[in-house]
Amino acid sequence: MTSLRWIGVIAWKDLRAEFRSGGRIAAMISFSVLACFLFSFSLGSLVAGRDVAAGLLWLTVLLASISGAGRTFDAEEEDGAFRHLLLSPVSRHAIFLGKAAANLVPVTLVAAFTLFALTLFFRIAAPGSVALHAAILLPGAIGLAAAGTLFGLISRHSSLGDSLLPALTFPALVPLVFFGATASSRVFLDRPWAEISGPARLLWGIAIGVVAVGALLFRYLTDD
Amino acid sequence: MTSLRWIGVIAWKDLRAEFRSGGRIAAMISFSVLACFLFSFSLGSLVAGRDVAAGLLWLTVLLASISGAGRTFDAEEEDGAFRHLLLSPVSRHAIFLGKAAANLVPVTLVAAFTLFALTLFFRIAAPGSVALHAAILLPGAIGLAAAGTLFGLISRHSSLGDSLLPALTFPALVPLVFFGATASSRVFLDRPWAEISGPARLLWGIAIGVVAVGALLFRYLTDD
Amino acid sequence: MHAQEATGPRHGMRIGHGNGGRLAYLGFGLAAAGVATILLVHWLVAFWVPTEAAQGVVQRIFYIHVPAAWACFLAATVAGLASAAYLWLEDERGDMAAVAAAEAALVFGAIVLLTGPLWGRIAWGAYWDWGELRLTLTLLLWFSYLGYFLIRGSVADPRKGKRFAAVVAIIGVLSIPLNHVSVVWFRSLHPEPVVFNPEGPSLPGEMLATLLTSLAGFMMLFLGLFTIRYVIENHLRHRNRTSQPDNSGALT
Amino acid sequence: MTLAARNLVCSYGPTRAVDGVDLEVADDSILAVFGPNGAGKTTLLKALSGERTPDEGVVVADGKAIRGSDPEWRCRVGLVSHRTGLYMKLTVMENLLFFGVLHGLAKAALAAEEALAAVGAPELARHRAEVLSHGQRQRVALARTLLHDPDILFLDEPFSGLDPNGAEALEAVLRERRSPGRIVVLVTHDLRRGLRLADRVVVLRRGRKVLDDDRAECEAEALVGLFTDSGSPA
Amino acid sequence: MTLAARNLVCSYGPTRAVDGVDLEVADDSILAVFGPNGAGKTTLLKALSGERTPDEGVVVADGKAIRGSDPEWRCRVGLVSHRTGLYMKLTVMENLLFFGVLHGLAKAALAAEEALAAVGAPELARHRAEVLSHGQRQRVALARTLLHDPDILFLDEPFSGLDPNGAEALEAVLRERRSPGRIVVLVTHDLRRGLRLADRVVVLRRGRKVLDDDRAECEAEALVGLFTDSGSPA
Ligand code: HEM
Ligand SMILES: Nc1ncnc2c1ncn2[C@@H]1O[C@H](COP(=O)(O)OP(=O)(O)OP(=O)(O)O)[C@@H](O)[C@H]1O
Ligand SMILES: Nc1ncnc2c1ncn2[C@@H]1O[C@H](COP(=O)(O)OP(=O)(O)OP(=O)(O)O)[C@@H](O)[C@H]1O
Ligand SMILES: [Mg+2]
Ligand SMILES: [Mg+2]
Repeated sequence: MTSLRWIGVIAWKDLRAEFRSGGRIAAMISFSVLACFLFSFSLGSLVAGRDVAAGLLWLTVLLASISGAGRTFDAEEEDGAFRHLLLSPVSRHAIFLGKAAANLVPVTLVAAFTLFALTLFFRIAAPGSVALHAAILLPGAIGLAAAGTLFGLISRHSSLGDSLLPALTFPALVPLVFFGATASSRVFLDRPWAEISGPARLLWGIAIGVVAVGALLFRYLTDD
Repeated sequence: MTSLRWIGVIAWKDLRAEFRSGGRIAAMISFSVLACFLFSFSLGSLVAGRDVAAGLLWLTVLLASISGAGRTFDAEEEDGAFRHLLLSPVSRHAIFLGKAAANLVPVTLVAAFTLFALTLFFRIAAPGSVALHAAILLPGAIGLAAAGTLFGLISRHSSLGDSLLPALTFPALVPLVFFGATASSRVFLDRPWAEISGPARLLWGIAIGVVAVGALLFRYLTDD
Repeated sequence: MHAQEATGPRHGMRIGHGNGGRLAYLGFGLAAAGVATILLVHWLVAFWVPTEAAQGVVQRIFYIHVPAAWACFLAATVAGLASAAYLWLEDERGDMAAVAAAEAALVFGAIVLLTGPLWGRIAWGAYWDWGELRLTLTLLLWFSYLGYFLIRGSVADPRKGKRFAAVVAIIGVLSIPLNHVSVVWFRSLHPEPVVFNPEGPSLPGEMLATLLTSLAGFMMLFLGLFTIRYVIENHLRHRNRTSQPDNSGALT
Repeated sequence: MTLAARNLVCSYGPTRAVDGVDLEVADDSILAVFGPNGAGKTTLLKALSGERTPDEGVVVADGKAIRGSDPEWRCRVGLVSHRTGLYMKLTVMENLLFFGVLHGLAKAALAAEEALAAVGAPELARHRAEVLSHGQRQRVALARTLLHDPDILFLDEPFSGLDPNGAEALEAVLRERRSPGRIVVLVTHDLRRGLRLADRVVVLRRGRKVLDDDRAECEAEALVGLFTDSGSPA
Repeated sequence: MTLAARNLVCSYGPTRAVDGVDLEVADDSILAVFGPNGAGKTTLLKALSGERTPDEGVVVADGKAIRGSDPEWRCRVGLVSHRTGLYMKLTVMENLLFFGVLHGLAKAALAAEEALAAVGAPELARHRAEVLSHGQRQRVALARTLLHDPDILFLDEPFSGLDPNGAEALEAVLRERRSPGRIVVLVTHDLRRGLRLADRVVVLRRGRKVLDDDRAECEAEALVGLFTDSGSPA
């Protein structure tokens, strides 16, 4: 119970600072617009939108969320606040989950927006069922938000940031993006649920795995 | 003369710190690998590599450099060093040019690396002359590095953060990327120099323009 | 809010309240004349000008679309120049003018971005085409003026915010030349210049006359809006300054 | 409550920042830790507060070895460090409320107001941390530390940046809070003030304890004599 | 050399941090600036050093209005601020060399070694800034400021974090450097030390000057009396 409360208040704090700044999410979305525009500019005439939309969707969401996640711990380090957060009675899990939850909001928004922008840019008339897209993007967003939180911590923490660890976080996401793109492309091509449920379940599995691993690892990354 | 010396020593300082921490270059390059992998995954079977490589090349370099630009001023702000840099007798131009020069290294590395990765992933047998590619990517990288330096400073001070970068850099960068992709695609298709020299010259013009405008405006971004 | 205004002549405030009133009237007059002219153009478009042969009735959007685009460019240019002046001379008036012009650029840009797609839906069968450099550049220009206002509010020190915004406005202008030549240099759907081309206007007389009338209307409207907005901005800053207790020392 | 350290060792790579320190803090008392720059005072505090697991030795509170990860322990600890630990984008009140809720305070808002008043900065509540001056931030950091009324206070140069009145206020707070069940470990370079407040004095040099004595036995001038080789990290 | 301010005003938005200050620093002298937290001392230094263009008023050096962008002016200025301004990833020597070269010093390495010795930290040269303790960093920051032998020193709480020996060393440096053609503006909350060093004393409160007097006329206790509303910025 208290754990939930902690997660909530940490997420609240992060989101508050985020929204205070007014347009950070709007700006993150503009990153996705830029990507979509460039995609359609360089590919639009060569391929049919439905064939490529899934790959581009996941690529854009991945890039946007990683580039946003790098800043997750900036506010914490601006004047050493993270140290005090770690010294408070809050459990490490709750810190990780709270920060990941705060990250989830922009990632989800970017995912939704990119989906919308891609169907627009590539003029995909029947982009498939929105509910199915959501069922696939949601675990993806959860996984990316959690991975982004870890990535942010690693690249921020000076002793770890010096290593190649941050670079290694990216490839770790390949399975997530791979299955996500596979599933999404089937939704774009209007395949039946039977063909989608497999990768969708897998995605949920991966997402939960990433969150669990993150919550576990977080302790070791933060303890001195 | 002193100006050159200043530029040199500032770039040296940035690169030295960069290579000691190493995180940013590694992250940018793994970002580019991942992008190339995803592109080939979602497009590989649909299109011929040579047709799309130019667009993807510029797209990746642009996104990677935007996502890296936000970190340009991190070391400067870690404990308020920038203030002392500004208070030293170094001219604002030299500071800008020095930092842009330091930025040029990761951007160029990413460009070279992405070119290599794309030809590999898309199995482009004859990707055109390396010298010609360089003649086009170099001005592109210069423009991106300069714009990244200018806007990195803005995003550093704005609560909107890095995510604001794309929105602000759009008008400056779209022409660059547009002409760059046009020229690169001609190189990939092995067109003669006559067809390439036009956009290449334009690219150099834009790059020099961005550097000049950046050096001019930087003063106003830093003066209190 | 902006203590700089108190410095005397160099920092603006020449246009005090008395003057501001007169300027405001001028602004309202210009805006009203602009609106009247644009209404007249609507009448002309509806009842006078001949229908263009190839495109039919939709082409009549032309008389709003094109002057609005030019007004948008003009506003953007004014914003850029005023921003440059602000940075160069450190004159507060430059910033106020830039704010006024940037807002006008947003307004006229919105008109272009609404009329263009409506026209395109019928002329090209699609609202938008992302492969089209002009459309994209216009949209981005509009975004960068949105950024202009976002950035002002997002920096802790308002002086820095103003300078950052000024830089954004200046960079934004740089894309206008490319926007203009984009349709000539690159094969595209969007029509090439019909008025400002080397061979002179390639329009029938009535069309040109209507276009020019509309253009005059939009220019007046721009000047009017610009003036009104400038006076308001000036007033707001003046009021903020005087309403502030003399020794506000620090916070609270 | 009592706090003790037995043979503490903390290293950064080859540097032994704290090199076999034993100490004891009696209940209801203030321990002042002095020492030249780089002596290991900050590192010692990190070990005592459980923030850093020592490489050797243990920290014992009330007869039991502490574990930094134990929430109960962390509830009892308050820390002021070299950096303020504020979120610059949040207001002062939001900063305090956040930490109050993390500590499970029922009336966080009230506690926050009281803490701000105690450090003499009640009117800062609505301002964002980023617009505060150095000393104002330091006051807010102090308020954050006092917020949950910790039993054990670790103060690392808490007077830095405070104006004389602020420093007075802090001294008053420390004196007032002094009571059975509570202790304070105070690191400061202001020997006079430290001696005024402390019951016991420890001097570190190069990670080792070179003095551990009753306050009454110490004189500022004599203490400085123990600081030789100051600033040398090895 | 002389430095003077006429009717300086510096605002952050609606906050007038410095609100019409006039002051004068005579050649070969040290001016101490005191005041409660949030009084505007740091902001005043920013205006005097040309780092920030004042919203009103001018800063006059040797009879000429200064321009912050003038490289000659910047060559003559040295500044210590609340933050150390070091590059954490560079070694101490690299930090110093970097600033030395920026200032066009012919023998930057030699100057760096001398400056480090002056602040009593010669053995830190090869360490990265990130591994230093708080006070060690502060010493290096002082060394960086002294490196190019500036005519005008602006010191914003330079004693913070320094151990007593370090503070002594700094006092000695300031006394020793004192000579015609040079001035020091010192902001500190350590009234005793400030009074010991200064020739003239200015007290700010809420951005306004409430005292400007000869050192001899001032007493620490009386000065604190002027700080009423301390910490309270309104
Ligand atoms: C879909 C969004 C559209 C946007 C954002 C847009 C934007 C613009 C802009 C910015 C200009 C001014 C360019 C300059 O003078 O340099 C312009 C001019 C013009 N537009 Fe569009 N346009 C759009 C759609 C259309 C469509 C669908 C048509 C007609 C088929 C059209 C016809 C014209 C014409 C005839 C001009 C005048 C060209 C000249 O004389 O310079 N536009 N448009
Ligand atoms: N992160 C670190 N990595 C490596 N060495 C460190 C690190 N932090 C501190 N040290 C070293 O450990 C020693 C003790 O540092 P510590 O910060 O504990 O000193 P201190 O007594 O607090 O000094 P000060 O009075 O300057 O604050 C110093 O020699 C310092 O160089
Ligand atoms: N960046 C800023 N934005 C807005 N207000 C600010 C900013 N910096 C300082 N202030 C305000 O200006 C006033 C003066 O600040 P300043 O830092 O000059 O005080 P100071 O005298 O140096 O205080 P201290 O002794 O605490 O260092 C304070 O009320 C502070 O809140
Ligand atoms: Mg310390
Ligand atoms: Mg200060």
